[in-house]
Formats: sequence, structure tokens, C-alpha cells
Amino acid sequence: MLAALWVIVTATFFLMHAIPGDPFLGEKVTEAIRQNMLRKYGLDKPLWEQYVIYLGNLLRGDFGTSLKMLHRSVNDMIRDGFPVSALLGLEALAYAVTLGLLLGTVAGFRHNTWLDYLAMFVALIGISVPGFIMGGLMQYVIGLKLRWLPIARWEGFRYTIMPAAALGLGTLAVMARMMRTSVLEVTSQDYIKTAKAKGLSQREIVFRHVLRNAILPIVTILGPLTAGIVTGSFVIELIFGIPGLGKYYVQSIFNRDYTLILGTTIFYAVLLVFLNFLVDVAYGIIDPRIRLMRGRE
Amino acid sequence: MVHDTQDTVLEVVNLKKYFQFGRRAVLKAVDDVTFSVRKGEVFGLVGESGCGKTTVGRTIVGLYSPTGGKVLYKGEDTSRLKGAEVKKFKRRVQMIFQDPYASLDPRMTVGDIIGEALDIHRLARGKERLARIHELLNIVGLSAEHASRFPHEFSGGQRQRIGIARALAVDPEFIVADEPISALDVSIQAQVVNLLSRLREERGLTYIFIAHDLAMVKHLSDNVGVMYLGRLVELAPSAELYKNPLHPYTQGLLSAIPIPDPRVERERKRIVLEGEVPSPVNPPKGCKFQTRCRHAKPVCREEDPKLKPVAPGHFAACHLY
Amino acid sequence: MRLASAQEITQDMFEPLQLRAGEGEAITRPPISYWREVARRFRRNRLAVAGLVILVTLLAFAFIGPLLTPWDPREQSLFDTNKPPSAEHWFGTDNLGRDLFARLCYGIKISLFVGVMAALIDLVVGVIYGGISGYFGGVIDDVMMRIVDILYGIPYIIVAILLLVVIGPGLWSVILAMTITGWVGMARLVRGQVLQLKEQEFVLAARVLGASHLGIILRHLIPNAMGVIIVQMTFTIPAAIFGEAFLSFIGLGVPLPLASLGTMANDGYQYLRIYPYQLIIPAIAIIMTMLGFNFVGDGLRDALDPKLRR
Amino acid sequence: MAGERLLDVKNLEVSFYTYAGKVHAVRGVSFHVNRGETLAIVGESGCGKTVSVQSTIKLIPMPPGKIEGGTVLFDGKDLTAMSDRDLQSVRGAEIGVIFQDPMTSLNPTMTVGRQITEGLIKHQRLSAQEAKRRAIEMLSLVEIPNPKERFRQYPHQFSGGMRQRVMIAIALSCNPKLLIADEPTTGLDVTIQAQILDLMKSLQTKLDTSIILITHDLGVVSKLADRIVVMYAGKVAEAGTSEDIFYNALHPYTQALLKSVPRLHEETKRELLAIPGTPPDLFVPPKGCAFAPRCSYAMRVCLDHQPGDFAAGGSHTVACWLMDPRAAHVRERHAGRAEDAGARGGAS
Repeated sequence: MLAALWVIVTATFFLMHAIPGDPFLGEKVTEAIRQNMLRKYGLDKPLWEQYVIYLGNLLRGDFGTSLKMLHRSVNDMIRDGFPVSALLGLEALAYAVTLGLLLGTVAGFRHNTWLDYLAMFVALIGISVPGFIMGGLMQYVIGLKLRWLPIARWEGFRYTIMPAAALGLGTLAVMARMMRTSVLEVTSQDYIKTAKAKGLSQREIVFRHVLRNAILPIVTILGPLTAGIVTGSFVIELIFGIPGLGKYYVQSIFNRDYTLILGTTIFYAVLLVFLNFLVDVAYGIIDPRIRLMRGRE
Repeated sequence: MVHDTQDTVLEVVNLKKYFQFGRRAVLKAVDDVTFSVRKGEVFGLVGESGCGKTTVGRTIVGLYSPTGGKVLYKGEDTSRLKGAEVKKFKRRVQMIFQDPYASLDPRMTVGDIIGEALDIHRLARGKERLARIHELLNIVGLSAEHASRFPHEFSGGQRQRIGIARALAVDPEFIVADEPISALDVSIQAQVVNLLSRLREERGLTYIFIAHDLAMVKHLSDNVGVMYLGRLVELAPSAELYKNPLHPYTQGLLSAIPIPDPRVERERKRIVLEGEVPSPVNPPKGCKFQTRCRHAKPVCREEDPKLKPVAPGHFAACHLY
Repeated sequence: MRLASAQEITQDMFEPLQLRAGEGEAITRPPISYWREVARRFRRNRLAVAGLVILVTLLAFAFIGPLLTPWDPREQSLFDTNKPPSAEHWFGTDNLGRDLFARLCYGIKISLFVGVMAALIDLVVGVIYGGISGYFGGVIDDVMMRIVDILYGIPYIIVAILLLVVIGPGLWSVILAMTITGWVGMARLVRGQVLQLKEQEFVLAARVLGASHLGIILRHLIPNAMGVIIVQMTFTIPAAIFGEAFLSFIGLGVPLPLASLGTMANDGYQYLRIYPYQLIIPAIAIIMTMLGFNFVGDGLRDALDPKLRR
Repeated sequence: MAGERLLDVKNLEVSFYTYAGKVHAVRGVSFHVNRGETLAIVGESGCGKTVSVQSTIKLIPMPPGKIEGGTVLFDGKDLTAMSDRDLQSVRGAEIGVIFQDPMTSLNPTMTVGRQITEGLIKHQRLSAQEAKRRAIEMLSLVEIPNPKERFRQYPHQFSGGMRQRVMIAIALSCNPKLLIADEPTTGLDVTIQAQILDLMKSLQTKLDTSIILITHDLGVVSKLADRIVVMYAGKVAEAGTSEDIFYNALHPYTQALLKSVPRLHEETKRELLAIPGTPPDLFVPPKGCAFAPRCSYAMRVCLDHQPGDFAAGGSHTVACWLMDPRAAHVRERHAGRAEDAGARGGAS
């Protein structure tokens, strides 16, 4: 995990500094001011020294400041935007996980029935329609034409439903499909036959033996799926006008505000690598086989 | 050891094959195994899963390189062969595999599977190649039409015979048969075993026959080696081994085999081996078998017994003797 | 048990038969190669065939479409802005008066190009990297896989964004951004396949016969790993198209005058309230592309599924 | 008690409807198990032995499987007519099952202890405490060391042999009247196989259960079986006591099976009898006797007509036309040759 983080930070840092020129070049500043600015931001120092300073700042939780907007730091952005993004992401994840697992489970147990086909149709839509298109279409149909839900902004629970749904749809679809295959796979296992031979009822078999084993492989893809939701939020926040970190991030890209991009990218990378790590830990807790292997080492 | 006669073809001398697992763990799959095989004989190698018998077979044919010791084929160290010598060795020594489903490439026709051997050694091309493939199919009891078929169209026994045809394609002298019948149904096993016997007579082949089925090994082999946890624990002529097993493990193993004859079975005195084979990654100190041995003495826990002659032609690695 | 009635069975039937040797070995069905069997199963899958039809239609749009329309996708006309679909402009025009049909054909072409190129680069890099790692194993494999693990932990969109910010937008920049970490998935897949295959007894058999490394790779490894690799590609192509559309939407996609389905959707989104068709048309094209590849990919995977074999 | 029929299966017909067509896996199979005895069902892979036995308590997957005919009487109850809910009180409680592969037959994410107590709590309505006590008792009964500690462990912490012991503990936990053991030792090493067979034998006398032992290995059967049913291609070829089958086999298939395996205790080497060809594909069940194409005694009648069960004294029955009085001359002609039947050999 730490290795991955270090690679990201280092690569990001040097890539950013590989951009020709410096951020103040070509703007309406005099050479003196430019030199002044460079000194102020420590950009006049040798690259490796800047790198060390940057790493040190990161370790203290300082992601850097904007070069374009005075007094605006990545930390400010995170403080303002991240809670909103987190809320949106969690809501999307909640929709995706509950509905996805439900659809997948139903489809798996009612294999080759209309319920199965319906669930898989929904899943197919989710996989085939990018979140930003779904968001746009939802805004048009549900917000503009039907007027059921507000089109944009972030002023209460009603405002969160549509963006969270658009954001979670892809994940929901992947979950549903995986859960379906997983349920089908598990129900054909020998130990399910053992459970049946013990005289357990269908209900007991499903709840005690099938579901837990079927969810295991899903946990392994939770990492990439959360990553999908996090990155998906960039666009969703933009089109729904939600003041989250993703929106700031995209704006800093539009503005080419390099230090902001650098800081936010690193924050996102840390977040995602950390989430992946959490998923690994969770998997170890859920699957006794992994638990033991760790114990042995 | 037994290689005083001139017609020894294969000598396995102090063979060791270790596999590295992770950072620390070393699996001693084969640990100091020595035996020799005379021309025209069938040498049986038996033992339970994980005893290292397959590893011995694979090291002999050159699939693994030994960690220690050597394999001498006609007096030449097989791991020192170079270039053309390697190719020559591969024509002389062939292998038959265990799993009839995994040992044939599913994307190739039976003709190409057998033909691959001919292509590698440039033995035949064009019409001659085809004729040779048909001939080989006939030898194993299949017909020329089968050449255009794919492996999945055949039954287990037929596939195993295709595997034999492939090995025969290079006209070998020596065949390592690695559990060639353990995946087959009882009624099919005899087909393969009888084919192997017939080929031995007709072509003067020498075999190493690896199996866990002792009855079959006894049936087919002249000499038998018994392996346990990477060690050769007993070595004797087949009849002698079954009449007079010396090592407690061999005794237990023989006694565990069910006999398809209720009257014999009822009267037989059984020695049931307690416990299970320990992990080869962390084998017991001293004699590898001491954890399950009824006769274990203090010395067995300390000192690892060497394989030594106990009776003429009969070797055992046990402190009892 | 149903017994034959006594009359049917006569004494003369109780004569021994002379069985010919090898009679039980004849196979009557015609030989079927693996790939023909896969094709047969694929054809029987209705969704897979539908996916194929969709993909062919998209290709037709990309390559035949431009021949059918007199409009140039880049030509702006301030007199013809935001025209709804009509006989003249089949899919209407956008806010700069460009013909949407022509632009759509062009966009599909660019998007498919990005997708296919990205998948091809993934394929080449992934197969070589994963193949070497899996085939030679040992320390080489350990080191190579450690690198892959590190890259795998990094979300590709973040890397892509960063890269595009640094090197600036462009068709090849986008493709590079899609593949810079994208090949890792293919490399892992290929390595897994190779590791599994090289321990298979048929590969061991080839080694015992004296086959060279190249011979084993060409004759055994590639043909057997081909299936999963192709399936993986049918999923990387839409993923790359998706990724490009996503980047376009945040202003990092292919730059003007190029247009992809993503840039069209982005343009269309600005006028959603007044001219919804400007979003809906590229949206449908994107959805169809996704559906097409996913259908084909699923169909191929099912057709290749070893569980159905034997 | 002994001699009374515990399980009586008559004319069982089972088919599987697969994507490639219908497989007629069990074609009119009848057998019975008496109280306290061990019945062995022997046959090669795909002969329908497992399906026949598992369909008695509807353990085969349905669909694609379908029971298309026959009756199953167990302890006076007609199992075929029972609802699934009623069958649940038979499975595990009155009939216990051990499966072939101990590596996959236990739930990997549930402790071994819970997998045993589950049935006890359900069928015997024990409290969690009592069930645990009983489960630990069962673990020591199947000779697993440190049962208290083992109770809390997961299946992957057990070796193959130990897992099969756990399976036996699960199957016997509710004192069933019948134990179905489906190839219980197939994946195990011989020394472990001997341990498991010994254990089953001693438990049978202790608990007075009837056993159905499904196997492809005649050796396994000779130790345990009182009676034997030999199956081929979805039908019963021959049935009788262990003595009947081992010393007076009348069906050419049974005879060939016995001669195709070498025997450890034999002094002399003889060539093994190889049965040519392969068992038939049950997508298209043969019109006559399924063994006819591989049978060295085959007559014309065998190809077109299925033989009925001929009585051969006592409970010994043989489904072979050679038993027909009209085939007397063929029987005689082969009588002399039977001894050196081993001469037929080779793969061809």
C-alpha cells in the first residue's frame, strides 16, 4: 500500500514539474514579481529539495496551496468539498449495494425466469449507460419534464436522490451481475448439497449457506467499485451543481491550477488506495481461509 | 547399489529436488533418493499423495532440474547434456501422464498431437508423417479416422492411449509412466495396462511405472520402490516386497489395500496405520515415518535411517534392521 | 422392467455374435474443431448475435455514413444553428450549425478508433509483459508482478487526468492516457493463463518431447489463452470508449476539430433544456456501443466457457 | 429386526434434461436395503449409481433432473409422494449422507462445529448448549483428536481424511436409520481409506445403522458389504449377496470387472481381462442390453431386446440373456473358455 502511494506521489510530483515553463510564466506579471512568487512558493529551490519539502508537507497532512487563488489550499477544498462528496458517494454506494445485491440474488435464485431477465436488463442498462449521460437524461425527464425531483443544487435530501442514483447505477449493475453469477456458482457447490442432505429448508440453506459464500467474491471488487464511484462523482457533481470535492477538482483542471490538481490528485489517490486497503482487511475478516493464512505467516 | 550389472540403463543417485515456497518454507519433495533400472524391466514406484514419486519421474525426464544428486542415463549425467545431446535424450526417454483430460491439447487434432513429436525431431513430413500417425494410432488400438478428431471427442481410456501413441512417436527406449491409470474407470484400466505390457514385449521398452495402486504395481513391475515423504523407504523385487515387506510403512500400506475377495479379506490381519502423512514442508525429525510407526524407538526420533541392504536385493531404510 | 413378450424372442436369436475388435471405438459424429464449436454456441445466443448486429451497424455509420451525407462534420453554419432533425439535416444541427449526422458518423469513428487502439496497445503490452512474467516465473515474475500490483492500486482515471493535464489533450494523448495503466489488467490475465497452462500436462508433454520455448508458446500457449484474451478485449474496448467520453466531459478528451461521442455528448449537454436531441443522439450512440460490445463479450465468454464443454 | 426392508426402491426412472438433450440416467432400477445391513452399489462413472440413490431423497438437482417413475418406500413411508417440507424431516434425521469429495462438501465459511449442530438443533430440537455437547461427542466418536478445539475450527484447517470424518459425524449426528455413503473414500490415500472404512464398520455396529455404500471399487466393497448391486448404463446388471457376486458372478460384466483388476494376494501373474470399448452414451440409450457391444458372450437377442431379471437362487438376480434356458448351449460353450478368458487382452 505504501509503495503504491509513494509511486503515485513521486510520479505526480515530477510529472507536474515536467510541464514546460512555470505557472507564472506568460501571465501579466513582471519578472521581479515572478521571481518573488517563485521564491514565495519555494519554486526557486532545486527540484529534489522541493520534492522533499512536498513529501514532508504531505506527511503533515498539508496538500499544498493554490497558485492562482490566494489563500485557497487543497486542505480548504477538502474541508469544504469532501463531506459533501462523501455523503453523495455513500448514498450512491448504499443504493448500489442494497439494490445490486438484491437484484443479483433474486436473479440467481430465480434463474431463467422473468425476474432474472428483468434484473439482468436493469443491470445491462447500468453497465451500458455512462453515469453522466444517465444524469443528463434523468435531469431532463425526471426533473424538467415530470418535475418530480429538483434538477440541481444541494439543499436537502430530495436534492441528493437523482445524483446519487446516477452515480450508483454503474456499480449497482456490476454488483447485480456478479452476485447473480456468484449465487449460481455457490448453489451448485457440494456443500449446498450437504446442507440439503441435513434436512435444512430452502430458507435456511439460502441464509446460512448460500448468501455468505456468494458475497465473498463481491467484496473483492468493492475496491475498484468504490474507485468508480469516487471518480464518477467528478462529473456527477459538475452536472448537478453539487459543491463537492469532485466539482472543485474538475474546475481546477479547467483552470489548469497545477498545484491544486497535484494536491487533489494525491488526496484522491491516497483515499482510493486506503479504501482498497480497507476492502482487503474486510475480506480477511469475512473469509476464514484468508484469516488463517495471515496467521501462519 | 544394484547397478553392478552391465545392462543398467538408468541410475538415480542421491537425487534431491526441493521447491521454494514463499520466503522461508522449503518443500523437500524428493530427498536423497537412489535406485537404478535395468534394461527391459518395469520399475514400480509407489507411495501416497505427496510422497514425491511424481517429482522423481519428472526429474528423470528433465522437466525439473535436480537440486542435488544426479540422474544418469546410460552412464551420462542428464543435467549436463547440451544442444543435440538433449534432443537425443528426449527421443530416448518419454513420459505418459496421469490426467487423460489435461495431457492432450484441446485445440489440436489427435493427428497434430501425435505429429508434434514427429515435427520436433523432424522425423517425417507430408505423406510419410500422416502414414506414421496412422500407424501409431493403430498400435494403440485406434484407427486412422481418429486422426482428424479432437481430444474432447474421446473417452478417458482412448485419450490415454493417444498419449501413449504420442510418446511412442519418437521411438523411445525408456518410458516414465506417471500414474497412467489412476484417472480411469476399472474396466478401462486393464486396456491401458495390457497395452503397456504388450509394447514392452514387442519393443523391448523399459518403464518406470508410478502409481499409488499397489496391486497394479505388483502386477506390472519387476522391482518396486516405496516412497514416503520424499524418501525411498524400501526397495525390492516385486514378489519379494509383497511376500516379505520389511519397512513398517510398506507393511501398513500393503495391509491397507482392500482385496476384492471377502473370504481373504475376512481372514486377513490388518495393520492400520494411525494418523496422516505429515506436511512435507515441515517433516518430522529423524525417520520421516516415526510419527506413525508402531515400532518407533528413541533412535528413530533422532537419526534418519539410510537405505541399506537387508536381504539379497532387498533394501530398507529403517532402524529395525 | 418391461420385458419383451415371449413370441418376439425366438430360439435362433440365441446364437453368439462375432464382435469385431474396435467396434466400440468408432465415432460417428463429424469432427468439430474448438473454434467451430465456439462459433456455433455464439450463433445460438440471441443477445450475442444482436450485439454483433449493433457493432456492424456502428461500423456502417462510421465508414458508410459519411458517404451518404453531403455535410462535413466540421463545417459550421451560423444560419443553420440548432435545427431539429429534418430531411435536410437528418439528426438536426448543433449550436454552431454543424450537421449532427455527419458529426455522429465522425464521432463514432473517433470513439471506435480510441477504443480499438487502446485495446490493441493493452493487448500487445499486456501479452508480452504477462507472458514473460508467467512463462519464466521465479524472481522475474516476482519483480514484474510487484510492479503490476503497485500500478493496479492506482485508479486509471486519476492517472489519465494527470497525464492529460501534463501532456495536453490530443487523440494519441487520450489513447496513451487510457493505456498507461490499462495494460495492467491484460498483463495479469495473461500471466494467470500462462501460469495455469504451463503446468498443464499437455505442455509438459511437449517439453518432454523436446519442444522449444517458441514452439510451446506458438503451438500451445497462444491458442489456448486466445479465448480469454479476446473476451477481455471486448470489454477493454468499451471501457476505453467510456473513459474517453468521461474525459471529454471534463474537457480533457480529444480536442477540436476532432469530435468523439463524448465531446458530442458534452456539447449536447449544454443545450439539454432547449434542444434535448443534441444529447440524446450521441447518448444513444454511446449506449449502443456499450451494449454491442457487452453483448458480444458476454456471448463470447459463454461460448468459450469450459464448463459447457466436454 | 434384520431381514426387514428399510428402504425399498422399485422401477426408478430418472432423466436429466440438459441443453444437449435428455439423458436417461436411471432406467428402471430396483433395489432394497434391509435393517442393519450394508448394501453396496458398484459401477463405473456414469452408470447411474449415485443418481439412483440420491434421487430417493431428492438430492439430485431438479431441474435438470426429473424423477419420471418408480416408488421409494422408506420405513413404511412413500418418499416419492412426500412434499419437500416432509422430506426435510427425513433427510439428515432418518437418512444421513456422506459425499465423495470431502474437500468441497463442507461449507468453507462456517465452523465445523456449527455445521454439525445445525442438524441437531433442527431435527432433535436441542438447545445450542446441548447441541454443542453432542457435536463434540460426535467428533470424538469419529476419532478426531482435540474435539473441543476442533469444534471451533473451519474446514480448511482439516486434512482430507479428517474432513471425511467430520462428514460422517454430521451424517450420523441425529442417529439416522440409514447412512448413504457415496464413494466415501475415493479421493483419499489407501491408508486413510482403510481408517475411514474401519471407522464406518465400527460405527455401524455401535449405532445399528443400515448403510448404502456407493463405490466403483470392488475391493472396498468386499470388506463391508452384505449384499451387492452391480449397475451398468443406468440399469442393475446383477444383484446378490457378497458371496454371490464375488464367487458366483453370472453376468459377463461382473465377471469381467472382477478379472480386470489384479489381486495383491495372488502368487502368479495372469494377464488382466480388458473390457474393450467404452460404456454407452445415455443420450441415446441402447435398444438391447447396454453391455452387448462390449460383451464377449453377446448373442443376437442381446442387441435388440433388453434382458429381464433372471433369478439365480436366493436373492441373486442377473439381467442377462445367458440365463435364459434357450441360451444353455452358449453358456456351456463358454464354460470352458471362461477360465482362460484372461487370454483376451490388449487394447484392441
